[in-house]
Amino acid sequence: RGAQAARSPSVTPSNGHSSNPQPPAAPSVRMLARKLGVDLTRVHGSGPHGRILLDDLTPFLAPKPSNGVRAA
Amino acid sequence: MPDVRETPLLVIGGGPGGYPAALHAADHGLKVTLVDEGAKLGGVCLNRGCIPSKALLHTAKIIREAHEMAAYGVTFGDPQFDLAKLRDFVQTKVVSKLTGGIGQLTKGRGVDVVKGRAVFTGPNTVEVSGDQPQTIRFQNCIIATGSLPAMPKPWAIGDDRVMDSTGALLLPDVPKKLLVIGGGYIGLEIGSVYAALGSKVTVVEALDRILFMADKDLVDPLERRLKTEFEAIYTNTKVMGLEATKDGIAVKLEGAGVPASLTFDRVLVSVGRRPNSAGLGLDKAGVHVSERGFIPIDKQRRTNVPHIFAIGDVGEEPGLAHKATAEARVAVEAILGEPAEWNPRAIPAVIFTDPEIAWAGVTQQEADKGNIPYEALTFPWAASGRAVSIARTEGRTKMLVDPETKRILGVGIVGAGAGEMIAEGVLAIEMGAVARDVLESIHPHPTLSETVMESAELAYGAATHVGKPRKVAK
Amino acid sequence: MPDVRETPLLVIGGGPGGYPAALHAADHGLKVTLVDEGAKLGGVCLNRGCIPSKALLHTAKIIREAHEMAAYGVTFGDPQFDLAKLRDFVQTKVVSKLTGGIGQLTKGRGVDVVKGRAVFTGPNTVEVSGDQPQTIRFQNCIIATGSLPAMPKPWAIGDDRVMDSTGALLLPDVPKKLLVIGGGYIGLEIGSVYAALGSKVTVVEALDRILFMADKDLVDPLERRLKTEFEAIYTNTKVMGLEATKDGIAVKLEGAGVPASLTFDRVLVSVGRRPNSAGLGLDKAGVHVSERGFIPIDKQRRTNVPHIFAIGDVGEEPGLAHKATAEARVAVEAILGEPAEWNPRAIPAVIFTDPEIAWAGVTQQEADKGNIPYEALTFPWAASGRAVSIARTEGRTKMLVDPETKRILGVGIVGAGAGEMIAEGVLAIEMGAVARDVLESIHPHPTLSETVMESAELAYGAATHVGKPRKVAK
Ligand SMILES: Cc1cc2nc3c(=O)[nH]c(=O)nc-3n(C[C@H](O)[C@H](O)[C@H](O)COP(=O)(O)OP(=O)(O)OC[C@H]3O[C@@H](n4cnc5c(N)ncnc54)[C@H](O)[C@@H]3O)c2cc1C
Ligand SMILES: Cc1cc2nc3c(=O)[nH]c(=O)nc-3n(C[C@H](O)[C@H](O)[C@H](O)COP(=O)(O)OP(=O)(O)OC[C@H]3O[C@@H](n4cnc5c(N)ncnc54)[C@H](O)[C@@H]3O)c2cc1C
Repeated sequence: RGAQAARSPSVTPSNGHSSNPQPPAAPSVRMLARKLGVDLTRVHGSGPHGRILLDDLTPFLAPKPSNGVRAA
Repeated sequence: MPDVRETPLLVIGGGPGGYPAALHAADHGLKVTLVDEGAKLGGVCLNRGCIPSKALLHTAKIIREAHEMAAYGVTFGDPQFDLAKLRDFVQTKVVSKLTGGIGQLTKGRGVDVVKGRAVFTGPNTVEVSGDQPQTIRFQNCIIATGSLPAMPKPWAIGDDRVMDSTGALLLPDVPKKLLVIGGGYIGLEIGSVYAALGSKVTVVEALDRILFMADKDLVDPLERRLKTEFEAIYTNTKVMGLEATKDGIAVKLEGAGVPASLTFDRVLVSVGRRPNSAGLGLDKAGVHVSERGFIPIDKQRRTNVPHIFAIGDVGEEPGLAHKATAEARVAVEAILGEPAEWNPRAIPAVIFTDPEIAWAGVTQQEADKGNIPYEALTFPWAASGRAVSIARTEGRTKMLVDPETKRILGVGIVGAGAGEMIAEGVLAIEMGAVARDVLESIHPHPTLSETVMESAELAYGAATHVGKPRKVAK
Repeated sequence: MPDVRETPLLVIGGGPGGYPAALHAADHGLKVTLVDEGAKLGGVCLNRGCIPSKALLHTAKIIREAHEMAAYGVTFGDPQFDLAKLRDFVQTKVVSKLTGGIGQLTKGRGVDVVKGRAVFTGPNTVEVSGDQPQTIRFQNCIIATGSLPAMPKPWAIGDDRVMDSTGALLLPDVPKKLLVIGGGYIGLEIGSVYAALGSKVTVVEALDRILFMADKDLVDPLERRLKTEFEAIYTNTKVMGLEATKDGIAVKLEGAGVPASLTFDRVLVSVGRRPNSAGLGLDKAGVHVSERGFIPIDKQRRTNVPHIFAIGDVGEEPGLAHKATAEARVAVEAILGEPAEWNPRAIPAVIFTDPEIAWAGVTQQEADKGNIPYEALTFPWAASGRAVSIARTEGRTKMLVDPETKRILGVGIVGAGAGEMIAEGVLAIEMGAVARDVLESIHPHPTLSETVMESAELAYGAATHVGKPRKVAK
């Protein structure tokens, strides 16, 4: 459901940018990133709100020679 | 002359840190030796902590609920207590059943269990004393020796009417008047049990409120209720001395508007716990210890000595059973050479009083202190159909979200069953969920879990059952 | 001559579909008119469904728990019932409080509430009869007229000892012998209430087991318990006729080993509900209706007439309050021109018996039928410290995962509090979580929510508290 056209009329705008140092990624994604030695703060998340999905780590898996489909 | 045993992995301590570490390692094919000096495996948690306290709290809850049913037109006679039977239920049907189960699990997984006290004699050896004296030489070691109740010297007057949590959970009797020193969760939980059994309970807390680590708005509903169940809660109050007399323990107090002296039939000292690291021979192994007795560890739960790890209460705070168990997995995976890392975004905390209080992730007071920007979205349970139908409307569910992205930073709940409900909050935080993820996840009606969904709704303006958005932006 | 009112949005029906639709639309600045023919807003759910049944079930639970405390050494006298007070609690303190609250919410949001029965007279008009007769001309309309208890003709013998759920929830008295026709959740929930109040309850079910839509392994623990609380549960049994006699309702039964005839003081007919679409004038509006009376709708909850929507029980199954509320949001957002879509991956279902049964996502029997590959991971509550300490070890937690990716397809739970626990399962499925996400999310100890974590652990071999992995691959 793509209805995230955030309507948030009465939200007090805050000074800060979203300062969370921990990229939005599920534990399974974080584990795979550790296995692959990937720094998640440098990965672009394709999920809703930039959430990093397992698929986003596919480019970091051992290169499969024939199909170069999924380069980020 | 003691035996010498060789083991790839030695685990010292069989509590919720140690025994899962041993099981987990065994499941991955490691040969493990587990040493514990207790009569039964399970550590503090199973033998004299989480488990007996919760069995008693369950009893207390039903006693209160039965009483409150009068408002619904259902009246019971006053409950009769058979303390011996209650003790037996807790110790035999609950504690021994579970500790026995752990014995079976370790056996089933082929873990060698050694009964005795282990003391390091070098970086790769411990000496075990007790029934099975021996030397154990290990390749890797996980220290999970836990913690002990703090008993400040001046209060250790050698009278068994002055108890720590271990003593109080054995239910020696139901004192007419009980003093609880320390308004932390252990004191309040055990105090609630005795209050339900008929004791007049007084709580003394040195700080200006009970449960200081929890957000005040979450503590308020509990405090209001405890004030009706307890004789008194004295905050900003110091205990200046205990004296054993024929009539009871005479206690000197110091605090504004607080009686200078009171006498109690029993006193529970619950002012914290200290890491169990003394006398372990850590210096012989070369393992550092902090001034307060904690063993410093890294993200893999490794001490300064690379093949020695520490988990549970003896390592870092918070001292919680589930934290110890989760660390066990990290330490074992590190030993197995996997890229394990201790990096939870939410360690839930639960106070099993009635109402319960539970939180996970960032608390509001932490966010305030750390200048973390947030919006606090609070859904009052008075607007929950479920809460109304069980007559428990004092609860509230609070969600802290990032003001920009609406990412969920923390969840706090006070109310009946909060301890089960917080699991959803933990998952949301760990998954990196935004409020919309929770609000669009359909929550069954009528349940209290709907309050989590409706607090998430507030991030986008209004919730179905709250007229005016209650939102605090920071 | 009736008034004519113009409204941008008309909502017909003030149940858990209709009133949230009205509130949600109003929150977004739409002018809304809500018509309901009931005496109080809230629909079936609040007035004669979810809410009164759960208030009574809560009472029943405490009666049972108080009784079971004898095993812990705590005995209460037999409970005394003041039925008038219990009825008053349910109707006044719970139902009226909540329906009154909805009245306030609609007022606070500026929703125009019209009391009366609406019947379509054209594609943009309804005629309202009742105290406030009028014509309403609308631009958009949401039909949320809900459902009615099914009462098969031959059993409608015009004797008020034969009740539907609405009548039974009014607690006319506590019959010595109650027959429940239909082993679905409504019959079992209400039957449990009467059993706790002292009725001898017999259940008759035509199919070969009760609660056929739930996985059998989740129903088993409930069935075992109900068999001790109920007089009898007859499956594969048909009711051949009811007859009013002086001594009660004589019931003819047909089933192997089942008495051919029995007499009961009261009979509850709970054999399902039918969509409330007849007599609505749908033909005048040009809205199609299926043979069974449901209104066909698309992903935006739109009927074949583009500006007329239908949500809740009158649209699609399952007939559940939270499904109706979630659809309300979709329909309103569609009307607001947003890209809304009805596409939940998990609609939780809860049966509020004791133990409760709850599930979300794919059930095992659905996976079997649909040839969906899965692994079923079952964690028995006998291995849960929390379950042991509350003496409720009959529960089990089951997770269905994709064998390849370990993505969570479904979660099913039977046990005390399953209805609250399932929220985590819904979130996990909606977030696309894999088992590792749940297992690495720290669950507080000691809680029943740990069983969800441990079932997830089984996806990777073994769980801490289960010796041999219980895994069914398919
Ligand atoms: C009353 C009470 C209630 C609590 N309730 C909860 C709760 O509800 N939830 C929660 O999460 N936490 C609760 N806790 C805290 C919880 O019990 C601890 O966090 C947990 O037990 C810590 O686990 P651990 O494995 O680190 O050590 P422990 O459980 O302390 O176990 C350490 C074990 O090591 C053994 N040992 C120590 N030194 C040696 C040695 N040299 N040689 C051999 N064996 C040794 C000890 O005998 C012991 O068995 C409670 C605590 C108390 C006191
Ligand atoms: C005993 C019982 C227990 C239940 N327990 C649960 C539970 O625990 N959880 C759960 O999720 N579901 C439960 N349900 C089901 C739940 O009640 C329904 O799914 C839910 O009420 C459907 O909501 P709705 O908005 O579609 O319609 P309804 O709640 O049926 O409301 C329809 C409303 O429309 C009004 N109306 C109808 N026609 C017209 C008209 N022409 N003009 C004006 N007004 C009209 C009616 O007066 C009514 O107020 C239970 C049902 C019963 C009977």
